[in-house]
Amino acid sequence: MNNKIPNFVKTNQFGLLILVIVFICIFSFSTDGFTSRFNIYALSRVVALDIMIGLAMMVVILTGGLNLSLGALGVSAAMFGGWCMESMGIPISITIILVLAFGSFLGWINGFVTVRTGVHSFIVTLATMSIYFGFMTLLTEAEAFRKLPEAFTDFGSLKLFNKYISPLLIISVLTCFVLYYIFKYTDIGRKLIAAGANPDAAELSGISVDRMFIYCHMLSGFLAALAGIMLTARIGAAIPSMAGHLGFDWLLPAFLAPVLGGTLLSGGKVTVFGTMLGAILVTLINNGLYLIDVGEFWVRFFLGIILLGAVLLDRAREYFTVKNSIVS
Amino acid sequence: MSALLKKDWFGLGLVLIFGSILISLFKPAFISPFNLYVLMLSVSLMLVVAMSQMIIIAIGQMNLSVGAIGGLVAISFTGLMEVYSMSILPAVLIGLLIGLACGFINGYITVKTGISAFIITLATLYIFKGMNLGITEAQPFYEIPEAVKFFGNAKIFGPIPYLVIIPIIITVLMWILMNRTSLGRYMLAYGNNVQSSELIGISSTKIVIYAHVISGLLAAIGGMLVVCRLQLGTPNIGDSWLLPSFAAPVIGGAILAGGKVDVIATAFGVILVSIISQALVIFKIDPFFVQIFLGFMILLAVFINRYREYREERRTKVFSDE
Amino acid sequence: GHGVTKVALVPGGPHPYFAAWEQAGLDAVEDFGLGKADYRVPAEWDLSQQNELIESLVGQGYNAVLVFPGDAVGTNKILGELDDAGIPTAALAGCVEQPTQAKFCFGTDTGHSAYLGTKELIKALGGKGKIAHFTGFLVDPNTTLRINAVEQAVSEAGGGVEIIQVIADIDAYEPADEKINAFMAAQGSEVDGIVTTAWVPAVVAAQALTNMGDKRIKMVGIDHDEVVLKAIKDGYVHGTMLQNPYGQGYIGSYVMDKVRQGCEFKADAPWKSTAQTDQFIDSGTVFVDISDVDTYVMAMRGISLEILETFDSTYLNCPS
Amino acid sequence: MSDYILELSNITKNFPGVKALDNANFKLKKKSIHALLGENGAGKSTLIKIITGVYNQNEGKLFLNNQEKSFSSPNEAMNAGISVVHQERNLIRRFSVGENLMLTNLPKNNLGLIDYNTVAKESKKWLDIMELDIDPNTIVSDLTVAKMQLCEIAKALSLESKILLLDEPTSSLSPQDTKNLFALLKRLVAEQDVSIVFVSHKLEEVFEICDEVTVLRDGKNACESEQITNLNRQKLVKLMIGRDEQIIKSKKNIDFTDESLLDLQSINTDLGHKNINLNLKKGEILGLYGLVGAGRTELIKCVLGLDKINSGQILLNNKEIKIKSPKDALEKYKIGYISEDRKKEGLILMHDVLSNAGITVWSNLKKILSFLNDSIVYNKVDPYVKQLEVKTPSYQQIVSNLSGGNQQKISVAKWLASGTDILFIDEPTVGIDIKTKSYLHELIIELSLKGTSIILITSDMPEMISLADRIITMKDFKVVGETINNHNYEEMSSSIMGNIHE
Ligand SMILES: Nc1ncnc2c1ncn2[C@@H]1O[C@H](COP(=O)(O)OP(=O)(O)OP(=O)(O)O)[C@@H](O)[C@H]1O
Ligand SMILES: Nc1ncnc2c1ncn2[C@@H]1O[C@H](COP(=O)(O)OP(=O)(O)OP(=O)(O)O)[C@@H](O)[C@H]1O
Ligand SMILES: [Mg+2]
Ligand SMILES: [Mg+2]
Repeated sequence: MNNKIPNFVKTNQFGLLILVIVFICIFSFSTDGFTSRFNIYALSRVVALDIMIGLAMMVVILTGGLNLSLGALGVSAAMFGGWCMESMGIPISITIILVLAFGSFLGWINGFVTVRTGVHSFIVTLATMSIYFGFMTLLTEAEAFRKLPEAFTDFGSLKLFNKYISPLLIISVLTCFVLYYIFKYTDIGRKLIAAGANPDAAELSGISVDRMFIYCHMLSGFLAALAGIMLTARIGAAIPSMAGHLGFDWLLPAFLAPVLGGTLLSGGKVTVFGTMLGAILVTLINNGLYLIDVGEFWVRFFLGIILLGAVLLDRAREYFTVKNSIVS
Repeated sequence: MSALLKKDWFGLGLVLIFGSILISLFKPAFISPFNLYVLMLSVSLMLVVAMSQMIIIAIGQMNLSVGAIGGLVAISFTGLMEVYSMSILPAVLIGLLIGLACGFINGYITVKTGISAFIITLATLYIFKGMNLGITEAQPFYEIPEAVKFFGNAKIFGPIPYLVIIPIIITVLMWILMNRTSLGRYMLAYGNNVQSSELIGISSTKIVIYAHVISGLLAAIGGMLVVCRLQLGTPNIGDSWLLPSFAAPVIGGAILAGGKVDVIATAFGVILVSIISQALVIFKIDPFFVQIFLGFMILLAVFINRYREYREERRTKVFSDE
Repeated sequence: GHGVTKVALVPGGPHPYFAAWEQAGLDAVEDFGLGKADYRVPAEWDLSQQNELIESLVGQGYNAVLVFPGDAVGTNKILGELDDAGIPTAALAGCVEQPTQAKFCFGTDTGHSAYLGTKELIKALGGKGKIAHFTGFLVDPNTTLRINAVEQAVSEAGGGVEIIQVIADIDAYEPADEKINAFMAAQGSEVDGIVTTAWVPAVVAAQALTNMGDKRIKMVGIDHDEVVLKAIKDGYVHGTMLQNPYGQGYIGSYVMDKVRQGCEFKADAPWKSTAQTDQFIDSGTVFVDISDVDTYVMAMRGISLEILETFDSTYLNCPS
Repeated sequence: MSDYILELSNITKNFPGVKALDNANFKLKKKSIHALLGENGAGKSTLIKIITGVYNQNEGKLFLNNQEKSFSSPNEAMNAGISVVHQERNLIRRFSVGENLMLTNLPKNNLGLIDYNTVAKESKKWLDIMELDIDPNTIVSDLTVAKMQLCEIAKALSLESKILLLDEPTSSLSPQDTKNLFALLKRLVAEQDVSIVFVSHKLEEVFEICDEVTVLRDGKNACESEQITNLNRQKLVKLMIGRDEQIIKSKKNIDFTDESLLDLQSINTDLGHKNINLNLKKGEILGLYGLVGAGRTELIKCVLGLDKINSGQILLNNKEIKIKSPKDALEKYKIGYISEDRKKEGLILMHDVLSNAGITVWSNLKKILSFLNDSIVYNKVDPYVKQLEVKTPSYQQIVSNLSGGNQQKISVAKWLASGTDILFIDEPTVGIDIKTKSYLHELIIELSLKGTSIILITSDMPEMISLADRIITMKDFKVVGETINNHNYEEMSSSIMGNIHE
């Protein structure tokens, strides 16, 4: 058998990594500001959030479903956190725990309704998106919480590593490692993947699929809430509109990262680091396009073209590696 | 009777009838001619959009770019008339051509690369919307010929607007396509099981491209109808299509994994969604409650239509295995 | 000693309202000798997109930023960071909430504008009638300000006026069309006046009244969309609350240059106060109706010139 | 000029990591029924797919009526007069039977629209020829597996092709259905000059209807167009597996007066089972025989908690138990189930061999903090995978790339690894080659000797009689008889069939 090509090279992650490096080179040479400290710091914050949002979507895509309520859920959790800190005076650490629990709870609702009613998660989360967001607006009357403890908001603008990197990025990368560990090296992670890949077979093999699906939704809620906290720290306030109307602004990065990262939309496959690289790639391109000055009105156009190019290249890479692994 | 019970649209039809009776008992204004006119208008527009998504759901894919195509065509259509003083007919034809081209691009790339349409249309969503913004720089076009305005505003007789003509024709044609032509049946077969239909000898290339082209054309028609209705071509047309375009077919019993859509039930789904959002206005729901109500109504609508399919739908995935 | 001023004028997202900023910036470069005054638009209406754009602009060497806050609270963080980096900023067209490191807010007091518009409507109705209020996204803090301002104007009318319905979250054309028409169908015969406090609802409501041919219902819109202006001329809309985007861009760029040259705001500058900030300069809000709809551009220019002429002496202490 | 209607020479086909066909030859004579045989993974289906244009060969030529051809799509092959029943089911489940039969050539009215009356009429014709009593308007998903398979054959016939390729067409048919089918095939050959390629693992069938035999082993020809008259069962088996067949019989002595291990008492279910009583002794192989559709699979699923039991009780070691789910069954009561539908319910096709074989043991193997890695799983499952001689390039191979037989071995291996006390085995050898079949039989017996109690569902009478200790017969969701097995085929089969037809 032919094993000249190392396994890592065959993966989607490798293709992404190459693309990321290529774009870093292009942008560093063709623009002034790209490698400036300010820009890299700014990038690190944006990437941090996009990774977290992407992961939150990824764990539901794992089940073959989608979580449209992601943004609404994240904002609701963030607003809950703002309320805890500002109105209730609850200390930061406890607030964070409460918010993560709250996010998991909203995720549990998504999962429970999906599993128990048999209605597809696409529709369930379409509805809960409206419901969560509606309740959030109703309860907060669209008022922001902006008198947050300074220790908390300062964390969002803290600069590490010679002022190049935001601590938020470290949280996201750590989360990636934890998730990678869970999916690769634990019983529960394997069961989540198996349940997502073929629910019937998994069920008959003694896995409680319903429970696994609910776990995935809870994990999604947890990660979305974490993203909500991170965004709150970054903008220094909990704001109802921080993910746009109905939390929609989060949906595109949420899809882009895992999808570029090679997560299978039909479920049963996760690529934690692929999602991370996907988020990095999108952020890089977006930032680079602004710097290159294609004219902001055309940014989306070029972003689309590059995305298309990236997935086509990846397909070409796959084709090439498969062809080379054929025995002759 | 039992044959009727099996139809996807039957349950929805009952819900619609009882719902409407209930609403008009509380608010007689609901069945006033003007309200019916308004209802028909909003149904007409969404109908075309829902059909545009439905045909892609039929083959087990998703088209995230329906709104972007609709928007691009809408501003091209008005732009041609305003900037190049083109007359209506050629502008319509070019609009359709753009829709066709966008759909072709989606379908061609999807089928030739084997990459999920979700991803391809996510990328083309950016491209089409980016072109839209690049061309308009976010400025609307206002110079709409009177004939177009008339079409968007006038009534044939009673409360029936001209604007329903095209959507009704499209719905009928779509019914025929999905139920009485080989092409439509092959699309459903393909949506049911890609591998089987390839083994049977159905050409994926043809099916996928046709479905996307039809979807593109319908999105284009939707975009131009919205222009008639709004009487201006703004770059935002299509921005709000995505969710309703899925909601209506799914409420109508479509299975997102593909192979099962019902044209009549989808139309009923559109009507139901329109009635719900109208009812929220008619009953003067506090704006702070509107979202919450909407969410629960969507869930309720799906439950009502879904309950009997509990087992089948339980674990169907959005995307079939690639 | 401060180098040339390069101003970036950044709206919240693509929107026709801001289009005048582009020319205003170019004219400011011409008239005041700035290095640059560029109109740079985020690809989407999204706070994060706007932040990303602004961050990349700093990378490109812009050293002053005029921004329509993507969020009245959320935008403060980045403005603070820019200020820390020695880049002066100001809120343009809409304000950020205090505390803020933005130098000032130059624009329209959104709440006040809604209040004035409602007053005009009530006047047109002769002090009594039923009115409806159409406005934008609920989660935009400005929306709450507008809702409250309309309520306040109504309560000051002394019982004769009643708000029968508020419709919100209609910042997109199609849902706006659907909901406003549904409203007309259900309450059209009951309602006497309509006040709109966001661009899209104003356009759609004006169009609906035009389509219906209804001149009984009095409507006061907002902003200068062609549809609204035409409806005023045709008599379907009573009037509109105009803002002054050109003046905002033109004068804003000028002031940023001054600030960069070391000018300080006077301690006793006659700031106005709004619900959001007490460092507010009104860029001018005027109500136009059929009588002055054709000449409002001149009127606006007059206001702008007046502000510009007295700006230095009123607000600034400049090193000589 | 030769009288071969179809000829393939020196065909080679590569898949990533696998050489499925290696210089294989195949010649089909006019008006003959030609058996294509070989172990699982020998390359039979691949050859069929090359003939029908699903795959393109890497090397080699294909001649149709002495003319070189190459089909780039199934359509082209179809138009050239080749019809096929693939090993996998290829009906559109949400369509009616009639529409499925006519799908490639739907009749139109003069407006160009599909005429469903003609669809029903035309398809009825082919259903009648197959002696199938099915309304053409029935939706396919409402059919039993056996009926689906028959419909698929009817569909192939409806093309009226001169070449008919049948890839394991009888795998889920009852003996009666198989007999009817064979009569029909013989008639087609005699009356309509059809030539047939027949793939099967059941050698009795091959001897019953085939004229010539080609055997593949590891993608190469083990024999080519041999006359059936020159062969006997032993020779054929030797060609296929390279050694003689071993006949296995259980020679245990079960004391049927012992206490039962598992006891179902007057079970009534949601699915329609009426008053089911059965008991399973320790170490026993209890056969559950019935014609397809008798409700055996469904009974087991109810026991596993997947469907509702309305009344009655389940006793394990004389204690009443309530099984809520397969997880419950596995973890609390050590009961496992090997599904009859390996693709849908048995395996996760997109995952690799290791995670499929290990899925049932993860819970047991996990360490602190639920830690688990590949090597822990590997150590546990490797002996079983080795024992079953699963043919796979590595543990990382994706299961869907294995041949059907090897897939089945994996779905057995995972339950062996889990070490359950009670195992429900549902149609374990459908589509399994002789060699593996005897391994599996050995294994089942060995398991029961080691104390595992087994309920064996099979529609294969010889298999039932060689393995079971006691045979319970079901019909229409009821138990209709119970016989202690004396391993005498004639006696047992007539007694069982007697129970069914009484
Ligand atoms: N699409 C594919 N990709 C990779 N390998 C494949 C593919 N299809 C078949 N193979 C491999 O090719 C070999 C031949 O498979 P094939 O399905 O032809 O066997 P078969 O003789 O039909 O077996 P069975 O009796 O189990 O059906 C096997 O090793 C199988 O794993
Ligand atoms: N004649 C029939 N017509 C329609 N459906 C039937 C018929 N007989 C059985 N069924 C249903 O078909 C489904 C499939 O039955 P299946 O063949 O799996 O039964 P089984 O006895 O478990 O099979 P097997 O004997 O192969 O294990 C069951 O849900 C059963 O209720
Ligand atoms: Mg095979
Ligand atoms: Mg069965």
